[in-house]
Amino acid sequence: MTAADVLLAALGAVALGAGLLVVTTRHVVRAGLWLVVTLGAVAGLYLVLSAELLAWVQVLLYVGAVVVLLLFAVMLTRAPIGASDDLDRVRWPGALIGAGAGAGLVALFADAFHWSRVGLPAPGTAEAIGGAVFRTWVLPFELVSVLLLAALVGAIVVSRPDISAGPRSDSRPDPRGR
Amino acid sequence: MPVWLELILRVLVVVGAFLTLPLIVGQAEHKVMAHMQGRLGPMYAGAFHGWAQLVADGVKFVQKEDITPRAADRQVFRLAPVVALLPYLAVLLVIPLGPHGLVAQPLDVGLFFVLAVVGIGVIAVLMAAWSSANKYSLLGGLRAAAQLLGYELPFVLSAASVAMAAGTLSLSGIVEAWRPWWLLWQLPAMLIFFIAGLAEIRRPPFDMPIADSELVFGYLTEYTGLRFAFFLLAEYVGIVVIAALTTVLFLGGWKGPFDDQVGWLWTLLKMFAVAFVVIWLRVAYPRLREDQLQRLCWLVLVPLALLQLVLTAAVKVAL
Amino acid sequence: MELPGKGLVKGLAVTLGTLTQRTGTQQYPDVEPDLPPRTRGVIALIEENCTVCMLCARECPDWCIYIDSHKEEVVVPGAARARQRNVLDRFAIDFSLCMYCGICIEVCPFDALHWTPEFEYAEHDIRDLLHEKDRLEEWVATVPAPPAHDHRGEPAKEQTAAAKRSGQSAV
Amino acid sequence: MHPVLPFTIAALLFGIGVYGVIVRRNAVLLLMAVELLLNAVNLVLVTADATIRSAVPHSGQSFTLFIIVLAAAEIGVGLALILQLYRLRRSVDVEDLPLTESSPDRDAEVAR
Repeated sequence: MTAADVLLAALGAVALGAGLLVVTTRHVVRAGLWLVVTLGAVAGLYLVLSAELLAWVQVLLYVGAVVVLLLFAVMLTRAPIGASDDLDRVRWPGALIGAGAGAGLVALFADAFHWSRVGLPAPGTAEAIGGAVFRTWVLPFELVSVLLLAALVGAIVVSRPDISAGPRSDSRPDPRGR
Repeated sequence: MPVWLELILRVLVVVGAFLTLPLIVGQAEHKVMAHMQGRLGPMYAGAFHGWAQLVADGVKFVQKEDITPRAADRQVFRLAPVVALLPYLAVLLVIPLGPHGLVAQPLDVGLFFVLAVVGIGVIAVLMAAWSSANKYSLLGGLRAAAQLLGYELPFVLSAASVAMAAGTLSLSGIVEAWRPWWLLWQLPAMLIFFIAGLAEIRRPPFDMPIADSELVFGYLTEYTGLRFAFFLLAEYVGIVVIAALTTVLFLGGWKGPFDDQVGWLWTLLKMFAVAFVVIWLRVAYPRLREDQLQRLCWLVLVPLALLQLVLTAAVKVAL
Repeated sequence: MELPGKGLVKGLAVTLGTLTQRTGTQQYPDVEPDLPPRTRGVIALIEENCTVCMLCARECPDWCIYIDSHKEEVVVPGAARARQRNVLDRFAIDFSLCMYCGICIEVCPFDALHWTPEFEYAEHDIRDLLHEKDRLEEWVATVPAPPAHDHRGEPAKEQTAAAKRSGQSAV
Repeated sequence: MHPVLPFTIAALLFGIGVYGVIVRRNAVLLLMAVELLLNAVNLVLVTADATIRSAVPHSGQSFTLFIIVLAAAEIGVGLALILQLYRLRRSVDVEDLPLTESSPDRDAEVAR
């Protein structure tokens, strides 16, 4: 066990514990806050795996934007303080399938790597990642940007009733007379 | 000097700065604001022109009762002030004070780190807003979330412009690459960064989330005593951080005459000048309305930031 | 056409200008305030001048003056019958009710009531704001000489009268 | 470093995500579970990038970068849909979602 191993195990434990709480807690908003912990721990894992830039991208985009959006949505819909009972379906099929998927993958990885050791690469600089993204993977990069634009437009169209679908949503009277 | 001793020393210096700089800024705010409004401000605490006013305030906050509303989510409510404060402490770690590695923790992707960590603050706001079990808090929190998410964009874009100009993400590297004529070239980016930064730390005129004339005190309504003081401290550290970032990214950090010996002094001087402007704006301008606030962000700052990126790229290619 | 942002710059200029000017704040407890003439602080009573005519108590809009008195016979030697005289038993002004209108002072025919500029008589208990006549008499020492309406004009009537009485020429 | 450690963590995280996606009824919580799935995949990619020397360096990290961006896009559209759903039905319960085209009176029935 090296220092990196210990760090990985500790951060992994945090990520898994918090992740478990995300899917089991009965407090809606706390699920989002546990998600922050999970994502932060995963960012820490990236740091140990010498993907420094990715770790901060993870914090910037996931913690700073995605989770905030999720919390925002939770608060806009319904976010009672305290536990709610109607968050879950019957648990055992999900537990079965989830455990099966997890155990299967673990078995797969354990079989592939056993207890082998690998030296960590030198910390990846922003320059190296930039080179990879803009030389080797420039086409996917462009595609991703187009997709982002499409998502942006889509989100705006969906969330603005005044510009979304034509006459149907405008002319039809609201069933509750709002 | 052994490595660990040096590390401890650096962290201690940063913690010291973390505890004193906000106090200096806060006191400056008291006095500057008062004089700009034709008042004197605090005059008694500490005998000479009330220099110890914030210390006295701190003592007062410690003595106050720590109230948690009965309907509140206790754990989240109590955790929020800490979450609000810690990111700024982390940011102070990587801000270079002077040349030759006069920085607590040099980081290759320092700029990225700073932007990422500053973004965490909004979670603290949402935590405080939701867990207070108060409609004004929740409204303030929603406003804050909308504002912070929106202004993150011009904030990052304008920082990207200067990173592009310098060709590095390291904060020290940006200062090294900085030239006086960048003041003109990066002027729009500087203004955008500064304005978006103001909005990020929710300073007036962007204090819609805590607009006290309509939301009591927004997401801080239910906080008392030490926890409230933490939020206040976070606001002042926020001013320090935004001033320091503006200095480092756009005003040339430690660059100035004799910067080999007194580089750190230049950084501090420029920082306090920017902090003065932050206070000045608070006195001079009224609070923006919510729609004006969003309009300014999406219709003015974001397009301008994109144009600045194009300009930076064009000059970079031409050179 | 106006330059865009002119108003913003103007706002900054105003605040910066104020920053450079001296502030008008009075450091009150440390530095005595410079009160204007005819300041209305508290009301002083000269008991000898009071004839218990009750004009002040009746004119007071919020009934904050309390007067008790009794009649006394004064036997003047050589007179046909004894004269009657009002003797003041109690004269009190409740400053928690007083609204400092000054009507009592205006209506007093014998100049028994006077404004004084003393204002430091706040109390912890509202009941202590009821000043009895001995307290009201204490304020008499602080009554200033009335200034002339016009600072270059002739001195106030009261001053000339007082000077005449004491046999000096008016200031 | 033992590569099996991060791989195991990723696999377990994926399992947790699967459980969440299946069990959760609240649509926002469901999206959170999806984020867990994406993070598990990202972790696999980053670990692979650090442990397996490929011909093209840093491709795993590049992919992770793309996935993070995709996640942001997904969350943007997903939340817009959820908010629209909430506006229509006052509920974000995925159990209540009709899977077929509904007539207006059926809509009213659900809303009630």
